[in-house]
Amino acid sequence: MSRDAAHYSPRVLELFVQLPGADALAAGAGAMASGEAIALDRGAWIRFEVRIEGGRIVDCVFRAWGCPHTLAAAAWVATEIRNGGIAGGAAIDASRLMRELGAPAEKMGRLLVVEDALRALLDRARALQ
Amino acid sequence: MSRDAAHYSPRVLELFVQLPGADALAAGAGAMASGEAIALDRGAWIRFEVRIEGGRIVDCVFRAWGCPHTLAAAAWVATEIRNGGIAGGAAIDASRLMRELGAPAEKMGRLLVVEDALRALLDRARALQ
Amino acid sequence: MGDSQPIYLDHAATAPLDPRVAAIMSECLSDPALQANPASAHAPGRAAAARIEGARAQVARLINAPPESIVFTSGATESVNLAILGAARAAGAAGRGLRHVVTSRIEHRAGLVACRQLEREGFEVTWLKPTADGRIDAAAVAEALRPDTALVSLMHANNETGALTDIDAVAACCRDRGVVFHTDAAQSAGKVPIDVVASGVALLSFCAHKLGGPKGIGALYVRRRPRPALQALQFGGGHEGGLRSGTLATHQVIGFGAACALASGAIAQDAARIRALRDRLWLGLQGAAPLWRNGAAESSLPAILNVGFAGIEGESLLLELDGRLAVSSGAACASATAEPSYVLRSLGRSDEAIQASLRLSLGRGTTATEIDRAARILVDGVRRLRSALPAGALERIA
Amino acid sequence: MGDSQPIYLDHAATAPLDPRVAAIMSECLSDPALQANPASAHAPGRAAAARIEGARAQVARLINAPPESIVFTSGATESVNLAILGAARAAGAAGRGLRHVVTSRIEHRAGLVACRQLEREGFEVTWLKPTADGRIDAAAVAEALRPDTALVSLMHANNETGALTDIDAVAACCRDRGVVFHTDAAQSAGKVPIDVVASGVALLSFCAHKLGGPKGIGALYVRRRPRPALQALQFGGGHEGGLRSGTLATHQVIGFGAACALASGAIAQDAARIRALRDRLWLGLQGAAPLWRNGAAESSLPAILNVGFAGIEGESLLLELDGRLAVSSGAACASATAEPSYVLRSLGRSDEAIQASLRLSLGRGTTATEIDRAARILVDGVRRLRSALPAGALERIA
Ligand SMILES: Cc1ncc(COP(=O)(O)O)c(C=O)c1O
Ligand SMILES: Cc1ncc(COP(=O)(O)O)c(C=O)c1O
Repeated sequence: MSRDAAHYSPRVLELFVQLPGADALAAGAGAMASGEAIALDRGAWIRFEVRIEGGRIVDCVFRAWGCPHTLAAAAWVATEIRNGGIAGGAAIDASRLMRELGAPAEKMGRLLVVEDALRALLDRARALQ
Repeated sequence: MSRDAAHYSPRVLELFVQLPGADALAAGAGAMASGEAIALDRGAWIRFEVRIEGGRIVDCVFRAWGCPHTLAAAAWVATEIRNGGIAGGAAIDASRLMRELGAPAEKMGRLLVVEDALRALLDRARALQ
Repeated sequence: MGDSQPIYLDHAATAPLDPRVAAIMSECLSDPALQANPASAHAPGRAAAARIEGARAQVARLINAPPESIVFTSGATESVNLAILGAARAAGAAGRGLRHVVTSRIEHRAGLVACRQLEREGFEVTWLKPTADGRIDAAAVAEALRPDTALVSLMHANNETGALTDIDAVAACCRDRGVVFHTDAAQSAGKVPIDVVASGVALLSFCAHKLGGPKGIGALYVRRRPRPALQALQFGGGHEGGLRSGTLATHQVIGFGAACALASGAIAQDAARIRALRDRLWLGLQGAAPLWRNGAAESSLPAILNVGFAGIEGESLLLELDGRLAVSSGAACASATAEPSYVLRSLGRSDEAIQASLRLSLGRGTTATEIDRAARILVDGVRRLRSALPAGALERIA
Repeated sequence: MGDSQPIYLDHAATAPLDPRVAAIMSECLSDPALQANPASAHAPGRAAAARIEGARAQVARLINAPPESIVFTSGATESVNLAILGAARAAGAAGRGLRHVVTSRIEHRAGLVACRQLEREGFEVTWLKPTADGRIDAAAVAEALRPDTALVSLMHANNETGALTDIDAVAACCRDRGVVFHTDAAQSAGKVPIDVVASGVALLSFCAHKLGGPKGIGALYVRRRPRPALQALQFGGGHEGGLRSGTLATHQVIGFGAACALASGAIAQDAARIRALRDRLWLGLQGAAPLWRNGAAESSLPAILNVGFAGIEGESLLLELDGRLAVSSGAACASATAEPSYVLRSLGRSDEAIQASLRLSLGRGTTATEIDRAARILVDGVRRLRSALPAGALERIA
């Protein structure tokens, strides 16, 4: 377990400090969908929520318990979905998270939990489209 | 083996520095006697010489190879004999040397070699009296 | 990491060198009269040796031991190994058939891994479990003793929770049964009063760097009468009564002595002040409730507060604190490897609770201002991370 | 003992700390940014660890080793024990049945007594004899090797005579036979060039205080490929790749690194200067003839002159020199016990000749003025003691 700021990529550090989207969905119209994955033994618990209006995702937030890479991954995924919708989310998997965040190999397990939560979200969101 | 000046009594140090009587007998009349004891394995080799005039010891010198206590003991014995003659010498044994010099127990073996040389000297000197 | 030094609350890993000790050591390092080998018989060697014997007396005084009973080592790890491996191997080799050792599951790795090594060498080890508040019962020790018990080894103060063992009681029961008792006092020496004569321990390990002295020097107290048999770990010139060969490091020994002398005079006062600061810290941390304390509040070192924060992930908390607060996590207390703490595990904590825990350890230099700032940093950090938690996590991560 | 410092010609026992190293260490001791435990994961811990890794590279460079192959220890005694006990126990425990060790009769006590311990543990040890000039022949090593040989351990430079072993030749023959070769380079490191890669030794021990660094820190070089199996001497946090647990002493490691860096750049120059001074000393001592040299003049360290004076008793000579000249006698070279040197004995010297011998060892700080004064003091002292000799003693004590 490394806690050296120098061992985290600048992107992870920025996302960790700001945690963009670590929030509740703002009140609004339309439908809501969520996706959650819990793996305490692997050190990660992530929940995504989206609001869908007119078949399009108009907001995406997350909640997470996990290491800095996990939190940064969740924040990054939420931002991608906010900007790119379901298509944006569908283009993401754990390997891409590893690359985007410059995460070390031992973090793969946790980022797979993020991917699980993302997949669960996208399944529900697609069902609501 | 201690080489700490502080571990030698002031008397040993003084005798070691001056080595009084570490000399050849001055030329003169009368008879000469000597006593020698050699114990290389015990670390001591002592030779006493006296000049006897009119039945009395008029000079005593020594030669020695040994530790500071051995050299000091030889010097002290020679001085005692110079001053006290055979009677003076006869009053000396290794135990007395230990006391006079404040020698540690492990030096007893060497001081017994000094005593041996002294005994040999006194035997010869008595024979010449 | 900012430009200024973080607040240091990791004194149990190592205490900063006391500036007075640093000054004495620096002087010694550049003193032409103290450069010789203290084992040399010549005058400069004797000068160094004389200073070492002075320091030995200072070190001995800290635990009320006679100076001749102090063996200098390279640190607590070596002392603990010399005690455990040394006593067991001597007992095993003596043909007395004593091949049983009693220890606990919450020892520092030095003791723990030394005992594992004894298992590899054919010894049988009884691993005592701590009580829920992290202490080893003297009664449990008495029960574990067998006719073939060579050694009991228990730490005096636990390095993660601060929990104290009643070494007087253990020593008494070992003495009655003729068993050698070793205690690892690396954390307690200089922090709580220790009197080896009154308690009757056979072997006691400690080191300088936990009490304001230099790293890389420690001591093993070896009772004189009766004297426990010990096999050396390293052999050579026969220094330290044959128990620990190797040139003594004059400046290190002198620094250790100075640190012990300073500690000896200040234990009661330091302990009271530090305990008050720890209580203040605990109070300040209530702003980060729900939280819990690992280990007993009573009969523990005044300087250690091991605390867990519900809903917190350890690595994120440490990054949150990085550069502002230097503390140890529940996952790795200044060891070279990182795993969930086996100490907290044996107190019955879940792995989630362990990684949500921090060991905060105070020292002589810790100030009330630092404590208040540290509490604020911790409370703010915990709150920020909790603000991102999924519903239910606060309850489940605890 | 006078008020001024005696002339120090005992650098083989320990060299004075280089003032530049002392300054670096003092700075480190009082630097608030270097106080943490280098094993701690927090920022100040990492700062200390970074300095340690810098020093490791400096230490490695002295012997042309990769930094990862350096294990820090508390000194050469520990390094030698870790190498010898560690390699033999690992080979013995591995069930490979390798229970034979080759060493010599002129090893430093660290190696000698470690090998005696191996004998107690059931190993068979071949004790090679030196040639008359104090060297161990590589050919004799080759002859001693057996199919069950686990380890060859030979010192690089002898601490009493300075005689050098051809470690390249020994390493080559061990490599061919798949035997681990350890060399004790405590005396040679920083004095003569060493290249572990070129020579192919498996294990090499050295320490800081013989080359201008602090006492209480040493290193063991452990070849990476193939890596000799080693059992640790002390167990714990798993520092130094698991080979040597225990908190690293930052200031000690940094001092060691600085001393190695200084030595690395100065070996050739220092060696030439010191060899010239030693030759000047030998010349100056001719005034005390009859005298003899113990050990070879060639293939030996430039800094050591082991000389015997006919007809001299060692303790008296040392008292004669006390406070004016700091040297080691043939009877006890900075060991904690005093016996006639087994090294000189195994060169065939009589006990009388051994005790009449002195080891004069020069260092970086030695000046021509000191050498001339030392020669005068020795010649005068020898002459004074000889003036009291019985007839025939000059011939018999030699
Ligand atoms: C209880 C205990 N024992 C032993 C040690 C080992 O000390 P060192 O690393 O100085 O050898 C420590 C410190 O890490 C400790 O806390
Ligand atoms: C050849 C040799 N090996 C080992 C040692 C032991 O060194 P230390 O006493 O620093 O452990 C010495 C120095 O005394 C030595 O000269």
